Amino acid sequence: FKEPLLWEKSKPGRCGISIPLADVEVSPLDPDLVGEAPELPELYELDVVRHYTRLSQWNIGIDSAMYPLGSCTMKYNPKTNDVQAARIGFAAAHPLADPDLSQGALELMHTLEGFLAEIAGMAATTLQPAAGAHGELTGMMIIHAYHAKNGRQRTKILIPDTAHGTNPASAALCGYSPVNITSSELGMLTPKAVADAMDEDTAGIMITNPNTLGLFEEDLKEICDIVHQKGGLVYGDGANMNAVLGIVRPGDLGMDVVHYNLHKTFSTPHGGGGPGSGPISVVEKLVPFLPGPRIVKDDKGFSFKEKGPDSIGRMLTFYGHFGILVRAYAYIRSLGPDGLKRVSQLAVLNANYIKESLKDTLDLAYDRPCMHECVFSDKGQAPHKVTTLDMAKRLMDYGFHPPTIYFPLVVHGALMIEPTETESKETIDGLIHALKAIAEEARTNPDLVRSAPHLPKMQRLDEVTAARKPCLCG
Amino acid sequence: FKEPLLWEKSKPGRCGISIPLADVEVSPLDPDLVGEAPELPELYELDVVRHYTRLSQWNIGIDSAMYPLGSCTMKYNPKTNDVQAARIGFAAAHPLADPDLSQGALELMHTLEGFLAEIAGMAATTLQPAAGAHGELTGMMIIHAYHAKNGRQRTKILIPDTAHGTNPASAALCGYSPVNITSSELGMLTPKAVADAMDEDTAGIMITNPNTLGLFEEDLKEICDIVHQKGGLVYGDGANMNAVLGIVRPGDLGMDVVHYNLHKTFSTPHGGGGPGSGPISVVEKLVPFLPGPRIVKDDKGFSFKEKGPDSIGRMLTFYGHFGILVRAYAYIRSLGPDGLKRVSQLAVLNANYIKESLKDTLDLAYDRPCMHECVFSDKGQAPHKVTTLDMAKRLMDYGFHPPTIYFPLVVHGALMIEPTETESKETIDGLIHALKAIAEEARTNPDLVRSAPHLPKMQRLDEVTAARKPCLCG
Amino acid sequence: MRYLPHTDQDIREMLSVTGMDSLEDLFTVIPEKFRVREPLDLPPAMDEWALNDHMEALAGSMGAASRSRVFIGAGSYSHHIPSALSYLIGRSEFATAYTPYQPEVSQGTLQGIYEFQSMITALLGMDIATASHYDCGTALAEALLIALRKNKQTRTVAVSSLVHPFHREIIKTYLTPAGYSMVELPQNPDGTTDFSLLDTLDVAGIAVQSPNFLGCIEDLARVKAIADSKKALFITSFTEALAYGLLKNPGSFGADLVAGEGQSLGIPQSFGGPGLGILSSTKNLMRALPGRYVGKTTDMAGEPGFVLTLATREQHIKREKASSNICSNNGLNAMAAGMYMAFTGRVGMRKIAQINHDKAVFLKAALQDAGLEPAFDRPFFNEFVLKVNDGFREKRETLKTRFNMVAGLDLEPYYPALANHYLFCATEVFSRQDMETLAREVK
Amino acid sequence: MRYLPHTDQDIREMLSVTGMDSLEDLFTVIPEKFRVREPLDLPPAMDEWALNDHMEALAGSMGAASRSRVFIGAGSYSHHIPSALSYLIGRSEFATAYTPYQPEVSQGTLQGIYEFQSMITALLGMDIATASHYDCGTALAEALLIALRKNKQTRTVAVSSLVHPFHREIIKTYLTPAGYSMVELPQNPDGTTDFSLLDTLDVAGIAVQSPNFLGCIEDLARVKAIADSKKALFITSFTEALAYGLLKNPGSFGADLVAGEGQSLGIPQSFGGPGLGILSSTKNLMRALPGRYVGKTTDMAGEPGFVLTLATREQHIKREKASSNICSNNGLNAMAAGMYMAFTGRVGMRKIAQINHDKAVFLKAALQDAGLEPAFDRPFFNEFVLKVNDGFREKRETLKTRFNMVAGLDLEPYYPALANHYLFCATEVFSRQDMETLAREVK
Repeated sequence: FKEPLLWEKSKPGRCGISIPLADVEVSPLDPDLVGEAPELPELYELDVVRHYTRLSQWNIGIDSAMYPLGSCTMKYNPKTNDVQAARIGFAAAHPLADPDLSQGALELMHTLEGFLAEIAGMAATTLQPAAGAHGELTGMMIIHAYHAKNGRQRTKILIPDTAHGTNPASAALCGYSPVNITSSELGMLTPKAVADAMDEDTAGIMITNPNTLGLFEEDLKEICDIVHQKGGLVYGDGANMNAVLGIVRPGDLGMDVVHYNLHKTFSTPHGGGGPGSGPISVVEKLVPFLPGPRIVKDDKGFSFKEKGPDSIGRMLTFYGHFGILVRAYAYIRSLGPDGLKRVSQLAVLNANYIKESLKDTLDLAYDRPCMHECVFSDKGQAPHKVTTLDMAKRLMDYGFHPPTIYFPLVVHGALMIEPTETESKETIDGLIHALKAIAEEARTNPDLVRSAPHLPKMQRLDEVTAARKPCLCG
Repeated sequence: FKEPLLWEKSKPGRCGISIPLADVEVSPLDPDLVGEAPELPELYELDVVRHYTRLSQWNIGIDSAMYPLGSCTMKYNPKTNDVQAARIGFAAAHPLADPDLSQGALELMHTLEGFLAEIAGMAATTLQPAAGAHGELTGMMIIHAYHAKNGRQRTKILIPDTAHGTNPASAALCGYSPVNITSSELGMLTPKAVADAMDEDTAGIMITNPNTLGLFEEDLKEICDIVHQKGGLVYGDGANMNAVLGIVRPGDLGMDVVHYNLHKTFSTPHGGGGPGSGPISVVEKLVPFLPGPRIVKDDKGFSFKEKGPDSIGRMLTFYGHFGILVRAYAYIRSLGPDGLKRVSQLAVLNANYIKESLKDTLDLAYDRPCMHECVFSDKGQAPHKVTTLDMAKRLMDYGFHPPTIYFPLVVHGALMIEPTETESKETIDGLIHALKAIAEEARTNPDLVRSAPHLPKMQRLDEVTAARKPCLCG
Repeated sequence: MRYLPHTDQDIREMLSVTGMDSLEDLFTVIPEKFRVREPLDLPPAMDEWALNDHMEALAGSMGAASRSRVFIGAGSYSHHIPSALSYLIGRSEFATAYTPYQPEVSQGTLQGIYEFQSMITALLGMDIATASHYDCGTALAEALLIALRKNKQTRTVAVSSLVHPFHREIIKTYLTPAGYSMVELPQNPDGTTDFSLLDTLDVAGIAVQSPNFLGCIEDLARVKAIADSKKALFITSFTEALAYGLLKNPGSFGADLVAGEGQSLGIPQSFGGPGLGILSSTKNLMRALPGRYVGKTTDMAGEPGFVLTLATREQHIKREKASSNICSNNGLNAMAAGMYMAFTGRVGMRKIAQINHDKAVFLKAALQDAGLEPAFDRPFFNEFVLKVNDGFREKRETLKTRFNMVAGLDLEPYYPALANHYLFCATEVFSRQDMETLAREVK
Repeated sequence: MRYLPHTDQDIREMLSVTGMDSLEDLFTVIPEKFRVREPLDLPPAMDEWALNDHMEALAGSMGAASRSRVFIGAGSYSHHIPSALSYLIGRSEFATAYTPYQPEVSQGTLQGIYEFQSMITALLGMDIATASHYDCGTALAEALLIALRKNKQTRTVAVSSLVHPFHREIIKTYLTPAGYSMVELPQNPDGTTDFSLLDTLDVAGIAVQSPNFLGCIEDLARVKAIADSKKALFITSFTEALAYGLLKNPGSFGADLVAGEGQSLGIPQSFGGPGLGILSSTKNLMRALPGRYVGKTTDMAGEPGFVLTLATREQHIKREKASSNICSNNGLNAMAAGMYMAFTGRVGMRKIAQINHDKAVFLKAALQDAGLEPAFDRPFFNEFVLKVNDGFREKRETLKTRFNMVAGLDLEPYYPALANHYLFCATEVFSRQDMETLAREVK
């Protein structure tokens, strides 16, 4: 059943919130300052409850079905994490309350900074960035500030063709021009390609590792050395850290900055597009450039220390997405070092199992041992005029959220599958079975696939008209 | 998508609960006493979360759609009530903890007893009964004990033909034989019918008011007087109290005992079949017979007092469904006396509006001003071989839960609609529209109605085979 | 009021359809003199925020508000509840649905309860289980009524005096108006039931609780033999469901009927209710059990599905000839218990049960080291009785005020012969440190 | 570990499909010498119950744990959140979904965000709004970057010094590496912005906050006139969204861009984050705004539905030419804010805003009666500055320890000229009695 828009249900005079007791006198403001009451819809409590209950029923979440979006790490979001973040002492805390009233939160964050630095193999962490892309921006600003401090700013940054789109966008915000580095026929960066491009006008390189093909950059250490020799820095996009927790540390490979997506690797919910959290860890020499404030501990306990002279400044109004940090902290405490390593082992096992099970059915972009995800293409279906988009939509009819499609750009018609460690063999076998069936349908009944999805409430939506004649509010 | 049974998803070795730290030595029990581990399914946390998330999606609740089940008072269950019951001080309380650790709960219950007595117009209340039918049983036991105490037990009880099935069942558990009283052509009890049946072997009468036809028993006071004159007592089934809060009080009409369904009138959730709560209020002369313990207040505070010599005994292990009582208390405090009266006014308005709007479409059993519900029949559809059941199932296709059907028994093919006060005019207009459309379909396309429902996941289920070859566990 | 949708205009329009002028007119069928003139004498409405403050004040005055350690079981047990369970059971599709009379839109509740029934039979080793009852006490009373209906040659049942005292009260209350009676079987010195009374007595059923109220595990094989010799139904009950994660189940002893309390299976203690009544039996009693069943069937397209079934036993069909008057039961708690058993599974249930036993053994030893005396020499699960010494009562008060700990339940009100005896309970929620503190302070 | 489904047998079977012998083999592509040999130096795993205890200990040490009254706003406000909202936003279909790239299975998120966008434009009197940003500070920085991109003749923007100090820090941080600069407009004695610097300065945009950091309502009509005269974009921001339940909205003053903080709209304070960045503008800036939009469209059957749209502005298409790098935003909080506005509606929003103002007026008067001096004579919404007297600091400490009350924010760290000035806030959550206590104790 269609759910009407809120204002289609509105009727003047209804109100769905409890109005608090007015126990003081009314003090009218100067009428010149006062506007009309905002034209919000008028509903009563059950209206609103039903509206959002019904809307929720049209969404797929991790709790509803497997959600193998490549590069998004849609793993199970443990309920206990939400319970921890909702504790009144945390949820009702004012960020500017006196430090003696804030010790628990400060201690938690200080400890979490240490955990993330340890996982990265780096010296220090800031929890301030609000999301992965915000972490990238913070990292690039630090690199920018580092070069500025060293007396000569640089103009370029190396970015592989397999990078997330956020990488060049973040670099551009710091005034850097991205230089595209083509990956090899094996799907990886080569030291040669980097050496050819790296010069002393280049601030550094942004590397996603494992990369967006799901492959581990085998020559990473050598590449880092090349960049360092020219005075550059290595930025690590940690979106894919779920593959290597306790297996390998970015710092040990020579990276200088790395960001985390807590809502990917550390199991906090994605919320239909956030809020996320994108802490970054840095090596020793970059610590002075971290944004302020920082959390310090002295004999009076924990407190915020304002930024030092070399700090890039402030990235967010208050110190990070605390509610998300609580969840990530709870997750790390729940798993411990052995559990985190197990997470990566099983995430990689699941991806390799899918890769091996489907490589005879779908065209595998790069047939190598993968990490946490694997990328197929629609090459085999193209003769039947069935595209990756068609297969993705058809997968909905089999009860799965589609994988990431048409990314990375280096694979034509990419179908990027990341199962994560929290999907069981049975569920994965179901996905494999569905994709095999769809490949068969593409051969025998391509119209069925092209007209998918058939089961969701909506058929395919017209995104072209939406963009051509935008209607952004009702 | 079908959701498999739990054990179809089971795999040996999985466990979905966190095992607490074993910080004491293992102490094996005598092996003769120890059995095999119970053969429960083995799942991990996400398995279980997905299983129940999916199951929930196949249910309709009040939050999903209008649920006009007659006699069930499916009103909105305010979320704040659940929050109150979940407060750790309440949810984690042990019922046998010392009274000094239990004052808040005792005070709440003592106050709620007073509220319910005031609403009933009676002297005292026990919160002990676990559900409406349990309240009935408690009430009938009190009547039984009263007659026993007065020296001569009686053998019969008068029960109108419009009564809930629980009434005769409750009476029978006390050894009383129900005597059926036929209601008049107006759908009500007549003083004459009661006077003819009432004698000194009759313990009393069980009256639902408003009755299950949704009609107020206009001669109730006279009927009570007749019963009292013969030494009988009047039991009031309060299932339909939602019609008369603050309008009329059972005690003022001469009733001696009345039970409440807190999960109907006082907005606590029905939970797919309970837990409910069925407090009873009684007039002064019946107070000594109330079950024990009772809550008393003295200078040391509130405490449980064990039962007195005339008490019928104990009805439930601990004192009532406390978690439900908290919700009902919160509801009464949220509405206050004016709000409760408004509830009944609007519940009755909604029912009358439906009755008037549909009486030209469906056959109205009794065309009189109704209280909180109204009863139609399938007389008009019978010529098309469309039954009440068919119409009920078809209503699912229009997005409504069906009304109560084939009850009360005095109306052939009854369709009993109780909108409650929390449904808006628009939603009710939607229901009216749907029933009119179905009546039209019954005329023009009866097969469509007979084969309904078409939209839910399941078609009509085979209840006959289920009962003939019961399969009660997998 | 935010729960009420009616605008003034709605009311006018709707009144006009009904042909009335005012809301008062709706009630003219009620004789004027009986209509309430003054507002009810209830406190005025509170907004949501004032209510929160008021309720937190009440809840905050409870001992449980401050993470207290109540070393008492006696029918209500403190166990961990997974946060995933609390979330799932709170989903409104479960909580705000009615009894699943319309199976096409209620498959969630129905499948969940069917699975609950199945897991209960697995836990207890029985053939069938109902969809739920109010609590163990009422389920046990129903079980005895079944025995009395089955064996009409006697109007008496035998119940162990070590069945929970409140359950025995309920049984008496239920039996009295129906004209039945109950004989209480006394206690052996070792804390188990003395069956010798039955040598000379005919009864329709024999009920014991195991572990019994004193925590002792009864010899169920013996009860079975006696019941068989009397042609009485063998009924057993329990208040601590986790015990059957470890102990041989009642089915393996040949029980005819099992009544139990399911609160330990993921349900908050909530000052005693709502709990979860479990009633389970052998197959041949299927049509004698009261209450609801969910059964498996198929729809018109042949797809498997679930329905309420065997309703012909119930009050809304059979009226006074019904096997019981039960209607609303504790369905949502049965769903929660099903979730709990699904989360724990075979392995988790066994492990948690073992930890309960281990903790209780540790606590008993620690308290004996502190000078309390053992009362009975019988195996127990997680509850046991100790005899206390002089000065214990004062120390118990100190523990309460200084450590938020409640040191056991005084048995004297329930068993006058057991003056100076306390019933203790330990579960997985108590840490070794908690128990050491308790023992240190009672020394 | 209960989150991990793999049994030993699963692992064996899956390894065999991949042709490997052990889990370690999966990582042989990583040069051995870089692989971590020792377990990470992290504390060992905790069970769920130990975690609960540990986290409650941390949370319990916070002032907020004990129903404290923090009379501070300054960008984070204590407001009531309906329990129905908390329930709805916790439904996993919302919380555990990803960005709605696949609209056919994401209509819930999409329609909810579309409604949020619509209600924000209604609240602010603007044409369009994005799906959300991180917080007000980052949204404001993005707004200034838009102005700089639009008006390329200058690389400078003007920002009022009464914009939240942390927001100004963010702006500086964002502008610096891009080679832009910001001029801070000083303060008038009455607590509003002094625009005289602009007489001689060309800027791409002018940003003021209203009510500003000192609580004073700015003269937005004046800002509009100045911005127009400079051909600069008129940008306004706010940290207290409820103010626009009462005040004339920015749209009515002709603002080009509005950046705001939506935390007051049903989002917990949560020690400062996640909040909700709001960015709203006139229609002509639609393609200049960064971040996501939800738009209305139809499906192949002609049914109306919703999709993410205008993505061609975004980083995953445009890469380095994107208007911003924003990807994940604060979607779930936008959904919560949409719910809050749906619950309050036109009437509720106005009433609650008025109550906020009334409480603040009451508190200010009470504190002035207690001897604190007014600092500025400008209208305010729910925040205001007072000059404190000697001994205030000690009384403030006493209030904290004895009454769990925090008496305002010391402004000196932010505005050295305002030593001995404190910023106070009152909202609907504080009772008259709370405020009377506060005033009594600072006297």
